[in-house]
Parts: sequence; C-alpha cells; structure tokens
Amino acid sequence: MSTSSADTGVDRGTSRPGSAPVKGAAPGRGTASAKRRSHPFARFVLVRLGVGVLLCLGITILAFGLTHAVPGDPVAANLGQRALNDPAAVAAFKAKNGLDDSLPSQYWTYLTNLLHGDMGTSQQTHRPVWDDLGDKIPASLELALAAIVLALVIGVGLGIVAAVTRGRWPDRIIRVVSLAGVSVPVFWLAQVAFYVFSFKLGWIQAGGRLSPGAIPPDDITGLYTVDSLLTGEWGTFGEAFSRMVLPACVLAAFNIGVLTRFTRAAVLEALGNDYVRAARAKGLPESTVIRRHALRPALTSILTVAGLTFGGMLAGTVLVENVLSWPGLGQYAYKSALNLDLPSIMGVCLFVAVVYVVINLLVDLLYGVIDPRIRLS
Amino acid sequence: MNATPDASLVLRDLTVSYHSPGRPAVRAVAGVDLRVEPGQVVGLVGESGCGKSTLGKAAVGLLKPASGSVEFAGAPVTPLGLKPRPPAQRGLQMVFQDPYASLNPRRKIGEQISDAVVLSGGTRADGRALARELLDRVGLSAEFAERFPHEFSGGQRQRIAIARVLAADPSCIVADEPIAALDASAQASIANLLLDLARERGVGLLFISHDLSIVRQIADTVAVMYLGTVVESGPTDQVWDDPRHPYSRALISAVPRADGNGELPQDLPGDVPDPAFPPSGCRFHPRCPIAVDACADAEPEPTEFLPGRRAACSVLAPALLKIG
Amino acid sequence: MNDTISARAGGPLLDIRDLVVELPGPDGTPLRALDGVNLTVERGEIVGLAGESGSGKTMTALALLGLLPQGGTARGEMRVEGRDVLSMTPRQVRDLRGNKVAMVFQDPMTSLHPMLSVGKQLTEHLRHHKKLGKKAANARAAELLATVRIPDPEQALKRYPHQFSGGMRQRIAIAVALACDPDLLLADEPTTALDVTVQAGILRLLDRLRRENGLSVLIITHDLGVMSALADRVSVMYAGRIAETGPRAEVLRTPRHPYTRGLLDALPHPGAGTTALLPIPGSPPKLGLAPSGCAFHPRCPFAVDACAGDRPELLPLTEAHATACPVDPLADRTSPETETTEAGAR
Amino acid sequence: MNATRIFLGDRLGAGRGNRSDPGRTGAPDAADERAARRRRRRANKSPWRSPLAVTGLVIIGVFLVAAVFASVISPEDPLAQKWPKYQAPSAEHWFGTDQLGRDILSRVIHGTRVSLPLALLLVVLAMVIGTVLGAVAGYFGGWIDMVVMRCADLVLAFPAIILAMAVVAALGPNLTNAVLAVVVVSWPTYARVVRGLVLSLRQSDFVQADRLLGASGWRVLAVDLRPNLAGPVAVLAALDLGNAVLLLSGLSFLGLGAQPPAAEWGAMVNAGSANFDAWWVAVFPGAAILLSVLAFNFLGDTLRDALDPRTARAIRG
Amino acid sequence: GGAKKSSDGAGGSGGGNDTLVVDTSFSLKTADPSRTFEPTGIFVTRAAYDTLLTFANGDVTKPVPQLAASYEVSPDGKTFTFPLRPEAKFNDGTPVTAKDVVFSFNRVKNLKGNPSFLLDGVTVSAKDEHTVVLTTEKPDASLPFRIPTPALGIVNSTAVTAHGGSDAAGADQSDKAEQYLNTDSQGSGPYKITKYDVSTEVVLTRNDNYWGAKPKYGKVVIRNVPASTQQLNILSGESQLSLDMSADQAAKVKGQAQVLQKPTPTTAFLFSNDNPAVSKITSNKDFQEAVRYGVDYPSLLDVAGEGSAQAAGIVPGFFTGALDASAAIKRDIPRAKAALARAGLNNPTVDLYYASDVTINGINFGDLAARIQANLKDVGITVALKPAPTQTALDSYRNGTEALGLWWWQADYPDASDYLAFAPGELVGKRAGWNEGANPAVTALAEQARTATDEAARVDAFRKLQEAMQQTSPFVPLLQTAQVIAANNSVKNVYYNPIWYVDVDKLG
Ligand SMILES: Nc1ncnc2c1ncn2[C@@H]1O[C@H](COP(=O)(O)OP(=O)(O)OP(=O)(O)O)[C@@H](O)[C@H]1O
Ligand SMILES: Nc1ncnc2c1ncn2[C@@H]1O[C@H](COP(=O)(O)OP(=O)(O)OP(=O)(O)O)[C@@H](O)[C@H]1O
Ligand SMILES: [Mg+2]
Ligand SMILES: [Mg+2]
Repeated sequence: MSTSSADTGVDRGTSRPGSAPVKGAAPGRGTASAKRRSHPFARFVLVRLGVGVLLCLGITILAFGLTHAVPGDPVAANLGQRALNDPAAVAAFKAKNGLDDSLPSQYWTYLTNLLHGDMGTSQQTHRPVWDDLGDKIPASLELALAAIVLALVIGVGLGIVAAVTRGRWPDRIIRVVSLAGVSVPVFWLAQVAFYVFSFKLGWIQAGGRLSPGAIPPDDITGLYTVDSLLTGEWGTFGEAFSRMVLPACVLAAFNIGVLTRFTRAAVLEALGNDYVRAARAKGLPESTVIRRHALRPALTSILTVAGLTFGGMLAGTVLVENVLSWPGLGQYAYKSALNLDLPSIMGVCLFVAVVYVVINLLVDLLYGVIDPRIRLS
Repeated sequence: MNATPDASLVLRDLTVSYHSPGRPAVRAVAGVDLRVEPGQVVGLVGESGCGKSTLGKAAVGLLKPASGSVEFAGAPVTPLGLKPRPPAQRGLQMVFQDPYASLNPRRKIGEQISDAVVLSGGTRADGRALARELLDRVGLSAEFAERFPHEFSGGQRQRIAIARVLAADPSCIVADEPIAALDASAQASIANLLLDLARERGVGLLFISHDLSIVRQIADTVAVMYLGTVVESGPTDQVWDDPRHPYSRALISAVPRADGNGELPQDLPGDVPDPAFPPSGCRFHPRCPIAVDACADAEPEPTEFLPGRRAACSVLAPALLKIG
Repeated sequence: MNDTISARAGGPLLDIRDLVVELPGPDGTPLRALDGVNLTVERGEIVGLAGESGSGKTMTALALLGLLPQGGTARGEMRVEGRDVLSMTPRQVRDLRGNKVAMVFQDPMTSLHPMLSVGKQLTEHLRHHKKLGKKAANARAAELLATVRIPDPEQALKRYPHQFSGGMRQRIAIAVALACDPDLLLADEPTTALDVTVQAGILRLLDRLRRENGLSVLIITHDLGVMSALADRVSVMYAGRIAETGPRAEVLRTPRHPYTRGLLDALPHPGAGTTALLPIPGSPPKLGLAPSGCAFHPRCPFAVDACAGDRPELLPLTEAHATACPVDPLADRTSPETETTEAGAR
Repeated sequence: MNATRIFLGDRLGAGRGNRSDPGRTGAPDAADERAARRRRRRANKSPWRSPLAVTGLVIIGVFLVAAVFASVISPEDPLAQKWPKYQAPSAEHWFGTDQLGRDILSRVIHGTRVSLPLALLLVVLAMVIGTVLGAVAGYFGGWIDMVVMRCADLVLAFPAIILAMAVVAALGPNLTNAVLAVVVVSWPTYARVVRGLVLSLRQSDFVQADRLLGASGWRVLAVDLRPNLAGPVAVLAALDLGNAVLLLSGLSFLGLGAQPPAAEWGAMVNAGSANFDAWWVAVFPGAAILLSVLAFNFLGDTLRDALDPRTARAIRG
Repeated sequence: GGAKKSSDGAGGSGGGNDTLVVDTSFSLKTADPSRTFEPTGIFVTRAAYDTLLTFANGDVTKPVPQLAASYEVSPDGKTFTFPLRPEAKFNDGTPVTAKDVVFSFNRVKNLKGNPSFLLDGVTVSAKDEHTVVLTTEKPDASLPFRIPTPALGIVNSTAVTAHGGSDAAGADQSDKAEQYLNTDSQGSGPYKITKYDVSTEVVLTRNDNYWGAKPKYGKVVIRNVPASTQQLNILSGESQLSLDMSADQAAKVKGQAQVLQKPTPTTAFLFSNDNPAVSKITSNKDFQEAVRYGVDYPSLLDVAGEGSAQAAGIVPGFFTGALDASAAIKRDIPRAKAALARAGLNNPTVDLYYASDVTINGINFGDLAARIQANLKDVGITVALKPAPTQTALDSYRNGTEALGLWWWQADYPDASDYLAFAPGELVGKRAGWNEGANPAVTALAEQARTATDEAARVDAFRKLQEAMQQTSPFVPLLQTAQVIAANNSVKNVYYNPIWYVDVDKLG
C-alpha cells in the first residue's frame, strides 16, 4: 500500500452549468409527466405510419422492378393467338398499357396515377385493378378473418392447456397436433377435406361464397356473413357461413399449429415469472392467476404471431382458394401472376404491403393497450 | 510482470452521456476526476444508477466520453472502434459484475483465457500454458481449462474472468461490482484475490461497489458518487470514520452491522433521481437533511479540506475548511 | 420479549417440524432440498433465516404456502396456529395464502405484475378473501399505501409498477402482502435487490409493523447485518438443514456452529482495518449432492473423522440456542484456516 | 409461413437474453464430479431420446435411404407408363397407378430426390445469406444496419408466394427458379434473428472483455459470436426445412415448380385433383409431404430443446 | 341436395326451377362481344347477342338465318346480302337495323382485338335500313361460317355509342364501351347479362323483349368451378350443366346424369420445327417422319379419354374437307427407326415446348407431353420437356423458336378454311418454322382450297392439301379432343355446339 498523502487518487470534480432545469423530485414523478409521456406513444404511432407509407412505396418500386424486369411478355399473355401476329393489335395493346415507355417513366406514370386512386387496368379482366381488388378483397378478408378467429380461439386455448399441463399427456398430444398443423400441406388438406366432407359425405357445399344465383346481402362491409347479419337475412347468413366453414378450417390449420406453439411457450414463460408466483402467494384461484396474470403478458407475443400469421395468410389463400374455388384475392393473384398481368400483380402486392403495415400498426397499438409500460413511456 | 510506475489511470472532468431516441440525453457521469495509481486500490461507491458502471466502462474505453479525458500510462485511452485495441492500452482491463455474462458460454474457458496471448501475437500453445498457470494462480485446477463456463459456480467464474484479465498482464484493473452477485463467502475470496493482485503485482485497482463495508475493507482511498458526480473522496478509513458530506454520512449509517446489537440502520428518504432530469444546483439537495434554499441554485465545488480529502457541499464548505 | 409474547398465545404462530422437501432433478428423480427443518415463529416475533445461496431458505417459505416448483413434494409438519398445512385441502391452503400468511419476494422489479395497476394488485386478493366491494377495497388499498409511506396513495392506485422506483415497489409489495391483515409475513430477501439507504427504510418499516400491528415476520436473508438489525431470533441453514438457531445476540456474538462462524468471519468487520477477509473454503453442495454426515464437514476447519459419519442432530445449548455441531468450536475467534485462495482449489 | 419463421426467430433471440440465477449452476467439485457428469449425460441426451425425436429421426432416415437408393428400392421405373391408368392400390401397385398409368409408389419414392435436396438448398442459401447480412448489420450497425434491415422489411412485407409465382411464370416453371425466387424472400428471417442475437451479444460482457484484450470487430464476430449464433440458426433452419418443403411443393402444386414427368409430390397431388374418384393419386404423395415436414419439425423442436436449456426445462417440468 | 333458399326465391336445384346453373372453368376476359374470343366469353355473348346467321342444334355444317331472314351470295362469291328480320328487337325494345350491323362489324374491325381477323378483307355496308351487304376482296366461301361467331353479335349502336363506343378507325384507342357492356349487355339475344364477374360468376336473365321463342329458364348462372367440383355439383344437383369434366370423370357420372361426349373442332398437334436455324435435328425431314411414325396415337387417346379421336389431318373430322379416319397415320416403329437412321441421328435429344397450365377438354398437356416423351423414347428420340405457363410459352411459339411444340388449334369458326393457317408462311406454319416458299406445292394446294367456292371442289382441295401435309409438313396432328357435357336429367334438349357449347335458350 503506497498511498502518498499528496496523491489521494481522487481529484477535484469541476462543476458545470446545470444542464436541465427540470426538478427531478424522486417520488411521484409520474403524475406531472404522465400527460407529456402519452405523447411519445402517439408520435411513435405516427412515425410507424410514416415508415409504413415509405414501405409501401418501396414495395411498389420492388414489385415494379421485379415484374417489369422479368423477361415474360405480357403481350403474349393477353392477346390471343390470332391477334398476336397482327402488328397493329400488338401496337395497340402496348400503347394502351404504356408498355413502350422507358421503365422509370412507366413507374412514374404508375405512381402519379396511384396517387389519384388509379391503379391501372387489369390486362386480364380489362377492369380497373381498384375495382377488381374491391371485389376480391372482401372475400379473402372474410375467409382470413374467419380463419384467424378460429386459429386464435383454438390455438390459444390449446396452447394454454398445453402450458398448464406441461410435460403430461395433454401437453404431449397437443404438441404433436400442433406440429402436425404446421406440417400439413394446406393444398392437400383442402383436397382431402373436400373429398371427405363434400365428395364422400356431402355435408358441405363448396365453391363460391353463396349458392349459385343467390343474391348477396347489401354491401356494407363486403363480408357476407357480417352483412347478412346486419341486414337480418338469416338464410343468407346460414349459407354464407356454411360455405365458409371448410375453407376457413383448412386455412386455419397451419395457424392453429403456430398459435398453439407460441401460446404454450409464451404462457410457460409468463408462468415462470416471479409475479405469477406472487399472485399464487396471494391465494388467488389458479384460473384467475392464469387468466389475469399469465395470459396477459403472453398476449403480446401471441398478438405478434397472430398479426404475422394473418399477414402471411395470403400464401395460404392462394392455395386454398384455388382448390376450393373461393372467389378471392388468392385466385386473383394466381391468375395475375400466370398472365403476367402487371397492374394486377402490383395491386395485389401493394395491398399485401398495406395489410402488413396496418397489421403491424394494429399490433403496436394493441401492445399499448395491453402493456401500460409501452403506453406510458 | 510488474507494472511500470507511470501506469496510472487518470480521469479528468469525465462526462459520459447516453442518447436514446425520443428522450433527453442522460448524463450518467457528469464531470468526475479520479486517479488510480499502480498498486493502489481505489473504491468507488454509490447507489444504484449513480453512474458507477458508466464511469468504469468509459475508463477502459468501452464508452466514448462526452467530454473530459481518460489517460492510461500517460496516453489517452481511445474509445473502441472496429479496430483492435492498441497494445499499449491492453494493460488496462476490466472485470465485470455478472460472472454469468462475462464468459462466453460456448467456448472453453482455457481458450478464452489464452485469447489475450493469441491476440498479442503469441501462439495458441503459449496461451494454453499460460491459461493453466493462471487458473492455478486464481485458485482453480489447471484441468478446468477444457471445460465450458456453465460447469462453474459464480465465484469460480469470477476467478476465471480474473484469470483472463491477468493473461493480458494488466497494470490497472477496473472491477465493476465484481462480487455483488456472489455469496458472502465467495465475496470474501474474490475480494481477497483482487487485493492480492494489487499488493503483489502492483496492479492499480478501481474497485466499484455499492457495498460500503467491503470497500472499507480493501480500498486505500474511496470516492463516493451521487448521480454522476463524486461528492466526497479521501483515504478510506478517514471517510468511513468521519464522513463529512451528508450523503456519505447517510450511506455509511445505513449499513447494517452484523454485531447482534439489534440496531436499525438509518434510512435516507427518497431515491436517486432520474439522471435524465437531475435536480438543479446540488444534485443531492432534494434528499439532503441539511439543505438550505441556496442548494437548489448553485452546484457546490469540491473542496479539499484536509490533505487528500475532498467534499462538495456548499453548506458545509466553510465549516470544513475551518476544521481542515 | 419472546417470553412475553409466547406466553400470551397458546402456542407458536408457526411451527415447522421435520420438514422434508424433495424436488425433481433433471432426470426426474427426487432430490432433497430440505432435509428435516425445524422452525418456530411466535406471534409478534421476527425470525431470521440465513444461509448461503441454495441452502433452502426460499424452499422453506414456498413449502409453507404450497408453492413448491412443479413436482416438488413436502413431508413433515407445518402448523399455522396449530393447524397442519400439509393436511389441508388445496382450497384451504389457498385461503391461507395471502390471507393469514403472506409473502414478499426478493425482487420488487419482478414480483409486481407490470401490466396491472397498483390498485388492482392491491385489491384483487383483498376482494377475493375478504369479499370486499370495489369501493371498500380501494379505500383499504389507499390506507395500506399510506401505511407503507407511499406519497399520494389515491393517485398511486391508478399507476403501474414501472412508474415507481425500486424502493417504492418493495413498499407496494409489502402493502400487497399486508392487505388481508396476515398474521405472518414471509419476507424472502426483501432488501437484497435494494440499495443500503433504501434497505434501511424497508427494515424500519417492517420493524414498525411488528411494533404497531403485532405482525410476525419470517425474514429470509443471507445478509447477517440485516438479520442483526431486525430479527429477534436467528436460524442459520446449510444444505437444507438448520445448522444453528438461537437469539440474535447469542448467535451473532457467540456462534456455536463452525458454519455460522465462517459466515461471520467472511464479512468485513468495522474496525478491523484493511485486513484480509476470511472466506469459507469450497462451495456449498449442489442439490442432491450433500455429503454424508454433517453436510458442512468437507469445508469445516474443525471437522473430525466422526463428522462424516452420523448426521448430527440439532442439540440445545441453552433454552433457546441450539446447534447441529457436536464439536465445540468455542475456541478463539481466529480460525486455524487463514488461506484465502482455498476456495474451489479442490 | 414466413411469419412463423420470423417470430420463431424472435423467440430464439429472446431466449438468449435470459440470465441464469446465480448459484444455481454448480461447481464441478471432485466429490460430486462423477454423479454430476452421469446426470449431465443423461440430461443432455434425453431430448434426443424422446418419442418425438426418435420418430423424426426414423422418418428422416427412411426418406434419406429412399432418396439415396431410390432406383434400387422402388419397385418400378417412376416414369414407365406401362399399366392401365387409375388403378386402385393393390398387391401389385401398393399405392395404385396415376393418370398415365405410372406406379405411384415408385414415384413417391423418387419424389424424395426432388423435394428434399432442393428444400435443403433453399434453406442453406437463405441461411447463409441471411446470417451473413444479419451479423454484419447487427455488429457494425450504422448505415449498413439501416440498409440491410430496411431491405429485410421490404422483402418481408412482400408477398413471397406472389413473387415466386411471377418470377416462375416469367422465367419458366422449374424448381430451381422457384428456389431462387423463394431465397430472395426468405433470407430476412435469418437476418433478423441473427441481427437481434448479435445486437444483444455485442454488448455482452464477454464480447467487451474480448475487445479489451485486443480482439477486432471481425474476430469477435468470427470467434466469439459464431458459436453462439450457430445453435439458434440451426434450430431455425431445421424448422425452416419443413416450411421449404411445403412452399416448394405448394408451387409445384400450382404448376409452377417441378414439371412432368418429374416425380414431385406437390405436382402429384395436383394430378390427383383432376379425378377425385382416384383418391390414391393425391393421398400418398400428400402424405409423403406431411410426413417429411412433420419429421423436420420434430427434429427442429428437439434441436431447440437440446440447445435451449430453458425451454427444455420448461418442457420437462 | 343443393336446394338452398336464396333471396329471390330461386334455388339452385330441383326440377321445375326457373334457374339454370352452369359450371365451367372460366376462360373469360370480357363480355363485350366485339372483343370476345375465349370459350366462356363466347358462351355468354352467344346468349346475349344474336348474330346474322347461326348454327342450329349443334349442326355446324350449315349456317342458318338468325337476325337475317335469309342470305344470298353473288355468283362471283364476293358479295353477301343479308335482309334483316323486321321483328328483331334489342333488349331495350328498339328494333335491330342495318345501321347496328354496320356499326357492330366496323367496331370489331377497328377495335383490332382478337376477333377482328374474322372480318379481314370484308367491307360492310347498309343497302337500306333492313338490308346489309358484305363484300370480300376474294371469293370467300367461308364467310357464312364466320358470321355466326358470337364475336360478330350485333350490338345496339345507339346505346353503345352513348356509352363511349366507337366503330371508327382508331376505335382501339377511343372506344370506351367495354366496361359498360360488361355490366349491361346491349344485344338482341334471348338473355341479358345482369351480373358479370370475370373470375367467379356471370348471371344471365331472360330478355323479356326477345323477338324469338322465349327461353325456358328465367335465369342462368354460369359459375367458375374447377372440373373436380363440377362432377360433385352435377351429382348433388347443385348445378344442372357442366362443361369441363374429363372423360374419366364423365364415366363416373354416367347413369346419374346425361352425358354428351362429342368431338370438338380442337386439334392437338405436334410440330418439329422446319427451320434449320432453330434446330438442325427437327428440320430434318427424316426426323419429322420418325416422329410422325413414332407417336403411339391410341396411347394418346388413352390419356385424352373417351370421345376423343385421332386426327387424321389437321381439319376436324366433322368439317367438310376433313380426311377420312382410315387415312390416319399408324404407328410404325421400324419405319420410324429407319427414318431416324436415314437422318443419321443416333439417339437425338430435342426440346418439347408446351403450355403447362392448360387443360383442354380435360386433357392436361403436361400428361400428353409426358406420354409423347415415352412414345418417342421407344424409337430412340430423347425428348426434354420444356413447359411454361401459356403466356410465356406463347411467346416462344409465336416467335417460332420451339424445336418441338405441342399445341392445339381451336376452330374460330366451323370451316376448314380456318385451318389454312397451317400452310407454309401462314400463321401457324411460321411458328413451326415452315416459312413461305418452304413447300410451293403445298402452298399452291392451300391457295386452291382457300379460293374454291364449289362445295365438291373445296372438299377435294382440302383433302389433297392434308394428304400432302401428311407426307411433308412438320406438323403431326395428334388428336381431336372430346367435349364432355354433363347435364342434370331434368334438362332437356341438350345439343353440343362446337363453338359455344350449348344454346342456353333452347334448353328445356
Ligand atoms: N445504455 C444506456 N442507455 C441509456 N441510459 C443508460 C444506459 N446505461 C445506463 N443508463 C443510465 O445511466 C445511469 C447510470 O447507469 P450505471 O449503470 O452507470 O449505474 P450504476 O451506478 O452502475 O448502477 P448499478 O449499481 O445499478 O449498476 C442510470 O440512470 C441508467 O439508467
Ligand atoms: N424450480 C426448481 N427446480 C429444481 N430445483 C430447484 C428449483 N428452485 C430451486 N431449486 C434448488 O433447491 C435448492 C434450494 O433452493 P432455495 O431457493 O430454497 O435456496 P435459497 O436458500 O433460497 O438460495 P438463494 O439465496 O439463492 O435464494 C437449491 O439447491 C436450488 O438449486
Ligand atoms: Mg453498475
Ligand atoms: Mg432464495
């Protein structure tokens, strides 16, 4: 030990002008700043919205670049065998669809039109893409919503059961079932389900959202089940509902598997928290402990997965809608891709991006609702 | 092996800020002067969140100071970028608080210890030999070199971490609460190990802790930190026996003693304020038992009232000087 | 003090006899975490339970509340006011929890639910156990917050844990525990995660509650300083057994078990100057791997051959003081073991 | 499908941040050394001994053998159109015959040679690209991070299947094009996970300690972080393998992947949709997809248990 | 059963109902007749737009009057006069006049859409308000066979003009009436289009102003349904008519529903590119012969299913001028091998291009290609399959760069002259690399067939042409597909029409 008295090892701390005039009295600092603190969340949402818009813009560039760079010729796709060899017809087609311009100028035209709500005209349906999407989106949305609700109810339920019985037989069975759910090829499942329930047993009518010729309910939301309920058309509701059962179940299978697995993991993680032990130590019934104390924190990760699976459901709808002839976006996207119908492909991509952004935003907002830490800081 | 005499660590008016988006910058260290000589043990104590770790990291170059300077062995310590640390600075090392996080869980401990050798141009074989030697030095079996960290207890891991630091042949070690996560008995043995290093090898030791009693036991000098600033410093026994700053006093009288007397420690109401919104004037004034109105206005200058003893309190300053 | 209190009540408030707790090991075989623990807490008394990490302090408290980790089993006797908890139905145990026996956990940062308001956490069990209405429960909750010295209790009810500092949170956690007027508070390292200044406040709060409300507390800690400040009686645990138990002053001043003594020696001593600390060599045995005989003997400087043989029983030295060491270690305070680098060398 | 992978990654990342309790992990004291090791061995092995893992391994083994020895094992030439079409399963044709009178069993066996290697290729490509980009983005941060992660965002918001469909429609349907198209959209999962891991590990004490010893940024990535990334990435890849099989067979099902006369399971399922009365045409190849994906998922799950002690503990209680 | 209540009370099934449900796999792009060229579109516009002439009861060998009361051909075969029926009315009640016909035909020409070729070289004029005159540049015996094509349906010129329609030159740019016509048909046919969705459903409602016999069904729902579901729906009674089942499926339905299996005017053919620049191998005449005799035609019929027939020549069997079935090529492996040997080719490898995403009358071209691959393997030719979605495949097909191509040709109108496109230098000929001057003899025969006006001369010319092509062309006609039409037993009067499937209005 060699400390000389002259050299204490600690030097003078120099002072500098106080940086923040805010008086940080320790206790109760939440009250005064609670209002100011809600702003960051609103700003966060706004920022996310802005980022979302940029993302959509990026998507249009990406989609545009990809679809226009590929060597396929939309002229061949959209003119018949006869007209193809008619130079006049080809020229007319190109001029009409602006295929002669340079790529950037085509993109610019697309973008300016887009800002005016014009997504171009589909080359296969000869209708404005906007109208096409307007027709197809509700059908797919209805299906996807039904599937996600189904998946949430079953998936979260099974997940909780598995978490609570972890290591015991219900958990093991649920584990295998959920793994099977994420492993089953959806197109095959659709076929098998169709074969069994429609073909062999004749229980379920498939194909279309309503029976042929039936008049859909008034267009309020575009979702037949909801609209028919709103207008009180019970018969139509029954029909729309029964026709949705099979495709929705098939579409939900994968997501049930995913949600079960994540719910289980999230609930298990939550159950391992000290505050759950603390809740038990309060003498609360186990059901309350799980519902109020374990499920709530698990909900954030369940929501994330639900949001992502919902956004990712399009892949499923392409397959399911094609097998079970559901007149939705999936079929439309498939046809558009096959026909290199560029405006339609762009439209679908843009829509998917918007859904992605909206879902993410929604999930973020819901985080705020669920978790006060996010809402308040 | 012995550190060069000038291998001291000098912090001058060090300020470190954290910037996170959407929040005001947090000045976690707000102007600190500190000096660690070779062979000297300097204790740094303070409540949680007062900026001890921040200071420690800035001292070794893991954080970039907002202002002020850090010097080691006469040369400025450069903040770490993507490039390897200059060899001259490798004599300045750090021991971390959490023995579970400070070892790579997926690499054998022998390998981790020998890194220092390899990185300074030695061969793997040299490194391995040194690792065995150092494991022995910190009181572990040389065979352990082939094992992974998860096979060890907290105390043993902390020894391994120290062995790794020793492999760089340091002349100054910053130890950030190296014993906080350990049992009393393990705490004692790690504290002893570090103390031995300082004594035997002449290594300077900046010993960061929130546990006053252990600092009291091993440090030569102590600095008491409050909300980013050093409020009092001086030789350990003097500060302990005769704390002047009201905060040091509160801190010391809050330590319960295991003497069986049943005395309740004194409490200090309130908490350390959020460093993002520090109180104006003397940072301690909202909790200070002797504060006067003026304390809210001016930040007190540290006064050296006895040789090697300083305190920063404007209320006491005149009295202190008189005593001194 | 003890005498008067125990005389007033019919028997001890808490009486644990021969508690054995087994936990499933990684491969499912049961391992003994507690191996015959005896412990009593009288009314209005604060009992300290000390010991190194992993010695089974927390398990003792959890066993009492029936909250052992999944697969854990408890045997023996645990009487609260004379009723054996182990023979109660799960429902009866739940009625006990948070009601008659409440618990405060170590880390106030994690033991409060981050997503529920303080008010909700204070009242949910109050309403469950005491069948109070919302209004009454809230009033009581505000009262509780005032008791634990939270400023502006009415407002605090609406806030969330993250809006409070660590010390405040621990006060809130204590308020939560006190909500149903429990007779016994199990405090599992309630101050370990806190700064000394804040710790002092919490210790004072507990002391006040004992004095004012006659609350009994079982305080679990590895900090002998805390023990010395607060506890009336102290039990020291090692490897799932009680090594020594007795009045605070006797145990801390004249420890009769080498382990207690080792713990004390490892602490820095005011007035001892900058001398080396004296760690206990080695580390405590892992779960299920306790050595035969006296579990401490491999680390014990006083060990004799016999120590590895039979398991030493807890033998009374005086009326209140007992130790599980047959070797009398009442030698001088400097132990023969002074090497500091012993730990882990074996 | 993408969605799951992302989230899965996040969870893997989160798992690493978890700190174990001081004092819970034991020391290898001489006395308990042997018992501890024995138990460790048993504990380490157990995930691989679970029925799930064994089933997965057996199925994968069978498929691998089938792939390697396809021509030896399969009873017939998968392309031979020698038999009457649409024959129901019989002793002669266990799985029946298809619309061109080919033996479905032989085609299912030969299908292993199409789906599995390409799924593997897809996953490996995505994994390598994603891991490298993610590690670089996470470690070096700044604008590199910005660019990489914005690209990842963009690609994640882009509907993979549409991209694949459009690319394949334009470049011609074959599985290699499909693989390339899907790689373009599947690397971000890995990039995100790896970036998250690197971000959390980069600040970890052991990395800082290594930096203090003089390690450069690259060395930290290569030496310190690589082994820590390997586990989570392996789990991710194992679980992704199943998704890849699903996606590729889905594209084939839509007619955008494997083409006649190749024996590809998805395309075979599609052939079955032309004639539901001949259920066997679709059912057996579909079952092969299900089984192989299931097996990959079993293995992925097991791998995660084995690598993440926390989950393993939770599962075993 | 599919009896379901729907809002208007018209259920899907059961006899005596007013609604007819037709299931088909949609191939539909527009309901504007002047642009229509796809099977489903033709089916739909046929019901909504009457034409000057038509084919009755599925007999396409004889055009019969519809909007025209009769027609008259000038002796030089270049002028066609059509007096219009005075009673004919559009669905809004206004009469059909010569002005409407002129407008409709000119619009088809000037829209330059797929069907505009139908009026190549044709000039239309109104002689008076009720007489239309068409003149052609060359004698054209096939014109009366083209007139019934639904693309030449007569639109209400007033209404269409009012909604942006144009028949002037430049209509391809200026005409804006398509949208309007998609939702609101303006024809004089028995039905009106009341709902139109290109990918799901088209609904036809009885035109109460129809000038002819009232159709039985008040409402016709045409749904886009995959073939597999069509089978199910027919069996369950949810639909009454199915247009796309395969022969294999038809076999399962027989007995429970009426099944019609008729040859169509769609010929599937294979070609070996005649252009040496594309392939040295396929342009070799001996190689072409090897292919011709190497294909096992009956085995292809097995893939195609019942009802399909080997195509002896390129012209479908039921058209005048078709070759006799007995003249068809038969597989001759030794001859094929010999030809290959002559060509000096030892186990050549060639690429076969085809559209992977089409199913024509239940025949999957991928399956067909796989079968051909197997066939040619027997004679020592290795075929590599090069599938692509139709749009991409069409690209290479149109550019004539395919070595081997497997394609189909569907008659645009029921006359052999439509098949002259296969001649050297013509539309399809060029795609097979059979360019102008490649075979002057065949070109001469084709010209003869084109200009012959006398029935017997035409038949003879077409036969000669096809016989010549059998020996020297790069084309190998494979088969004529079969149309399966399945109908619920309650539906009467089902006739197959090779151009528009069925006359919906005639169903009873
Ligand atoms: N990465 C960071 N970003 C923003 N603020 C930070 C960061 N790290 C620390 N801080 C803040 O800086 C202040 C000082 O932190 P620091 O870790 O240095 O304290 P400490 O004295 O080491 O505390 P402890 O005893 O808890 O370790 C704290 O208020 C903390 O919230
Ligand atoms: N969930 C669990 N499963 C299995 N064993 C456990 C579990 N929790 C604790 N243990 C083991 O039980 C033994 C007693 O643990 P306990 O928590 O009671 O110790 P403690 O004295 O409270 O220690 P600390 O001071 O670390 O809190 C330890 O060996 C520990 O490893
Ligand atoms: Mg710190
Ligand atoms: Mg504990």
